[in-house]
Amino acid sequence: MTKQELQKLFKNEILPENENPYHFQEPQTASFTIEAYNSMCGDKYTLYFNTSEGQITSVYFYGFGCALSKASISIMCKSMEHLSPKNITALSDQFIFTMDQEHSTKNADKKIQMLQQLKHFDGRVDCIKLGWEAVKNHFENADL
Amino acid sequence: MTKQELQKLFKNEILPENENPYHFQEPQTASFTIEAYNSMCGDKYTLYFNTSEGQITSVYFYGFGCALSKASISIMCKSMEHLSPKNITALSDQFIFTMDQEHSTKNADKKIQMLQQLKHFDGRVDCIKLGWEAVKNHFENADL
Amino acid sequence: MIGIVKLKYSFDIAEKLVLLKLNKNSIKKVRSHFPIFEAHPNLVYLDNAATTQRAQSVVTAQSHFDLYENANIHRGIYDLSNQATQKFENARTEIARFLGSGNANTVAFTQGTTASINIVAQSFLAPRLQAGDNIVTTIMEHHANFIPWQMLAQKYQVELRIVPIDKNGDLDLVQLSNFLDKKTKLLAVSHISNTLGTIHPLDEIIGLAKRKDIPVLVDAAQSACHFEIGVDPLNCDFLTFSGHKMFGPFGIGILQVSEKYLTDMMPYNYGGGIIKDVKIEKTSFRNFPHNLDAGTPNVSGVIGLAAALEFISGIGKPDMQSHLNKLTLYALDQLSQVPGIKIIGNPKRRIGIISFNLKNIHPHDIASFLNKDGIALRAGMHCTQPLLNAMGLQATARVSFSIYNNEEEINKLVVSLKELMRFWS
Amino acid sequence: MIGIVKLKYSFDIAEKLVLLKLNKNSIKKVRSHFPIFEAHPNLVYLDNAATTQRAQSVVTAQSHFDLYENANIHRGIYDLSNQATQKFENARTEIARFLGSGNANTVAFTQGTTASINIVAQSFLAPRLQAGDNIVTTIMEHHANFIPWQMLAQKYQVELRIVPIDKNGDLDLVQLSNFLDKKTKLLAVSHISNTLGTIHPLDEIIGLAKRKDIPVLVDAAQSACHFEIGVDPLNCDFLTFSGHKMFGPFGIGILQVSEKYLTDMMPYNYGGGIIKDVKIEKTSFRNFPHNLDAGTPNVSGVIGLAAALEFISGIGKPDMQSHLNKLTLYALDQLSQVPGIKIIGNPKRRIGIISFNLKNIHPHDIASFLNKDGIALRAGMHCTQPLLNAMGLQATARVSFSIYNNEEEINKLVVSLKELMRFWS
Ligand SMILES: Cc1ncc(COP(=O)(O)O)c(C=O)c1O
Ligand SMILES: Cc1ncc(COP(=O)(O)O)c(C=O)c1O
Repeated sequence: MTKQELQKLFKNEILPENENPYHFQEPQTASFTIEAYNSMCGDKYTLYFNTSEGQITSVYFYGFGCALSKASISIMCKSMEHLSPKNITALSDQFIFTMDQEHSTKNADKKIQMLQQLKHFDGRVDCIKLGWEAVKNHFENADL
Repeated sequence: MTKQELQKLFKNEILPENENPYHFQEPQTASFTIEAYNSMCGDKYTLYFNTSEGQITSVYFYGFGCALSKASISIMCKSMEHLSPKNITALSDQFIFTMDQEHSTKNADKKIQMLQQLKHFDGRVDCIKLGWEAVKNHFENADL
Repeated sequence: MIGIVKLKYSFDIAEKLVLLKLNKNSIKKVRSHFPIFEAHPNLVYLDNAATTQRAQSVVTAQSHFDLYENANIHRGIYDLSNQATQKFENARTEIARFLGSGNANTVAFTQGTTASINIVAQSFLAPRLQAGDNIVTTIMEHHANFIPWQMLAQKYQVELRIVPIDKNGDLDLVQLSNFLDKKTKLLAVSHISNTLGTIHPLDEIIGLAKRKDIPVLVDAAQSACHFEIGVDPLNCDFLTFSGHKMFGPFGIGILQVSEKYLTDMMPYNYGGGIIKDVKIEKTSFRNFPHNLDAGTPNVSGVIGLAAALEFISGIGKPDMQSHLNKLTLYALDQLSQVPGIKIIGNPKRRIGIISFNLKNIHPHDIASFLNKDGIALRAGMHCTQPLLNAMGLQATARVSFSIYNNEEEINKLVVSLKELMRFWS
Repeated sequence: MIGIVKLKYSFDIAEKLVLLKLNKNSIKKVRSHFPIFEAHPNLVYLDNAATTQRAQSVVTAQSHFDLYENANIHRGIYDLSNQATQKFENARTEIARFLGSGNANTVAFTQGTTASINIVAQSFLAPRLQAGDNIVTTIMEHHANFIPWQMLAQKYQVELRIVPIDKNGDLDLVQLSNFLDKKTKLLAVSHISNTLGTIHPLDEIIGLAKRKDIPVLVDAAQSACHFEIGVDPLNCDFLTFSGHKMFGPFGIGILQVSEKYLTDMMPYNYGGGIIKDVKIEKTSFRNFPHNLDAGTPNVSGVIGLAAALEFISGIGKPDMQSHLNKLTLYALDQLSQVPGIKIIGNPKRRIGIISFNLKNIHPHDIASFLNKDGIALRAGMHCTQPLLNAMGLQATARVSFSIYNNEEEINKLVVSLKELMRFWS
């Protein structure tokens, strides 16, 4: 990525998301929470899931981290609402898989697509994956 | 040392001493014994000291090791007979010191002198010092 | 057919020229000894606290040995092995001298600072701990000088006493003094903080411990390069540092032990090279430092480290220190003009390392943007999570200098940071 | 003024040429890849079991990294650090592949075989030992694969069961089988004896242990270079070897752990890089292999090791093995014609290593005399004192071969030994 590309990416995609993150607050109640923590750098978020009749009704998040991790979690939260846990597992699996592999898989969501294109972002892929990995690990280990 | 020098050294000095070592046997009795052991290579000798009225009357040795360690101990045993413990300490101190330092000190005994000239013998200085160090350590730690 | 280009044996000559005397003005031209700047002419390398760059003479010394003089040591009788053994033991003597000591037997080779500290924890401290004892360290330590004590404390039911800092980033010496008592089995403290750059007043600190006859470990990872160190000059008992933070190789470091505690050091790893006698029932071991040499030693690394110390001595620590001092002051001054910057800590004495944050911009984002301008700095917790937690911080951006850095590079840093602030807001 | 000769950055080109493809006939020309033989044209290097020589491509890969690409890893965000991290992790993947595994997370970097074995002893075995358990090893092991178990046995009141050998130098497999029982917590065995060259029948041995679900450690220090190894191909649980015995650098080695026991591996050293979370009260750690990465890793060493494995793969282990086999047979045949020689052991299968004694001449004296003819061999106990004691020997002379040795060198060896016998008698 050139400096111009980096600036464009942040200007158009990351900073807007970062400044107006989706559901960035600590809700009063939650059906369950997930911790997303990167010990290497100190980024730390709590994800708040609300469920009703097996569906995720809303996802909130709150915490501290870089623009990338925040933007990525913001996009993730939005995309996960109204999904079943099974679909969430599939979505996070697919996201992580795409980030780790040479070959890409497409995603209908334009913003997720944008994140996935950053798979070669030097040293920052962990920032982008942070929230998704926490969700993936949670649902993998949960009884669905 | 060239190959010729090595051969000459062994032919004239080491092998004769090695084949006819001085007092190379296990005596029936001894006033005290000293172990000389090099764990790196397995050389192992027992030195047998007999004393009378504070003087060393005889030194015997027995064990297994290379031609150099054996020749060196043979020369040592002979040179230590009829000395006082104090003089033995001085002699072994001086020997080790000479082997370790750049500058030489002379010794009246021709054979000891010969050994001391081997201080740069590649990788074999420990063989030459083996018996002397054992004696040095023993007398240093003993109450004289 | 094998194609091969042979690097000529006349490498020798190159080596001699590379090692040409450094003199009083060396510091100005020192950059030319670091080929990485030739390969990356626009590189502004400000991550020296993580690792310095490698001097040409170090790499040459190592690769020359590897290519033309390589052999295992440990009493080989043939020439190559003998010469390698001599080089290895000469290096030990040289390193002792570098540490102001005439006793090479105080110097053990390890993998680095982390390994050295763990060895002290296991081979010295663990056997003497009893429930009710305490270990004193500080909140400002690198994880390498914190977790080993924490783990011992947990295992042996010993109290870990952690000296706090004031808001400037200076140690609370009153508290430190109060912590030291009859049950204190070790004081472990760094010389220079790798996050704030604080220079701890070791004289005073070590004096407090010595009055109570408490052994002191000094983590000199950040100071060995520019400060006069050693268990004798510092009057401490354990001194640790890493080659790779002083122009030397990765994978090699030093543990120096004071003569007082030499015989208290037990083996760490078990294997060849540390043995007096192996019987089926029982093994007996050699003395320190040889009882730490289990396994084939990193001969080439030791030779590289010796070359690094020679390089440092050639330039001279006083010159290096004053260069770093000048750079640090200049950087503090210039950085303070960046809008929205917060420089972390304001210790009484500091050198070479500055942590900062920019308003609303996470350190990782700073690092990504500065990388595009060729500026290498570090973002994160710098292996000092207790310190950051205590200061209410999650991460910082950190610049750290070495002798090849200059004011022009600091200017570039400031320009980049200002541009980033403009871009972000 | 500083004088300096710069090694040009076009080093790059040299590197590419050096790495030119090796092909089927490579073994014949392999010597040209080892510059030491150019520097010492008369050198007959027969101490390969102690350490092999370094391949040009290995030294080039390392020094290239040190000079032009050096950076610390651990999540640096700037380009140099990123590239170093990638090289480091790619090396892990390559090494896993070399070991027949697709799972890079089975591979930890250590200082060498000795360190790897000590890590298994402390980080895996110690926490599971209870009084009354036993550990099985053999009398033929290198001290590195003997003393760690002996020390554990003493500390935890556990029985150390030592498999004996027959007069040929083969393991007593009946005894081995009898030793393995429900209380056996580990079987530790080497692949090839570094003193006798015995190739142990690992298939059979590991089969015996696996039937009783006993974890097996294989010390592959002497086999990793020429044999197909890995926890998967061998069906063992711990596999250890050293870079320096396979054309790679000192100071780097491997511990591979089977997937079954990955989560049982505890940290060894404590420090940076292995941390999940550090609180004042408690620290939590990452998983294997990262929980062994305390401290700055030896990135350059890892890169050198990867280059060594690439070199080996380029030549091909089958060719290497058959070359060594031929040499070994030739040497056994030729040596037997030296008057007064006694070749130690006559195992069913052997390769690459021959110990012998000459009548009335101590091994050290042999080594001194052969050194004058340019022949480098080792004399002593080879860190296998239990084995030598069991065979009633104090020391042996040992020759050990690698791919660059040839029959002409063995002829020289025999001529020198015969001359020595004549001289001595
Ligand atoms: C069979 C065997 N095991 C272990 C070792 C120890 O290896 P290192 O010294 O590289 O740790 C060696 C080599 O000395 C060996 O030959
Ligand atoms: C103060 C301090 N202590 C210890 C260490 C650990 O050194 P290493 O990673 O070389 O073992 C470092 C560097 O990372 C450091 O800065």
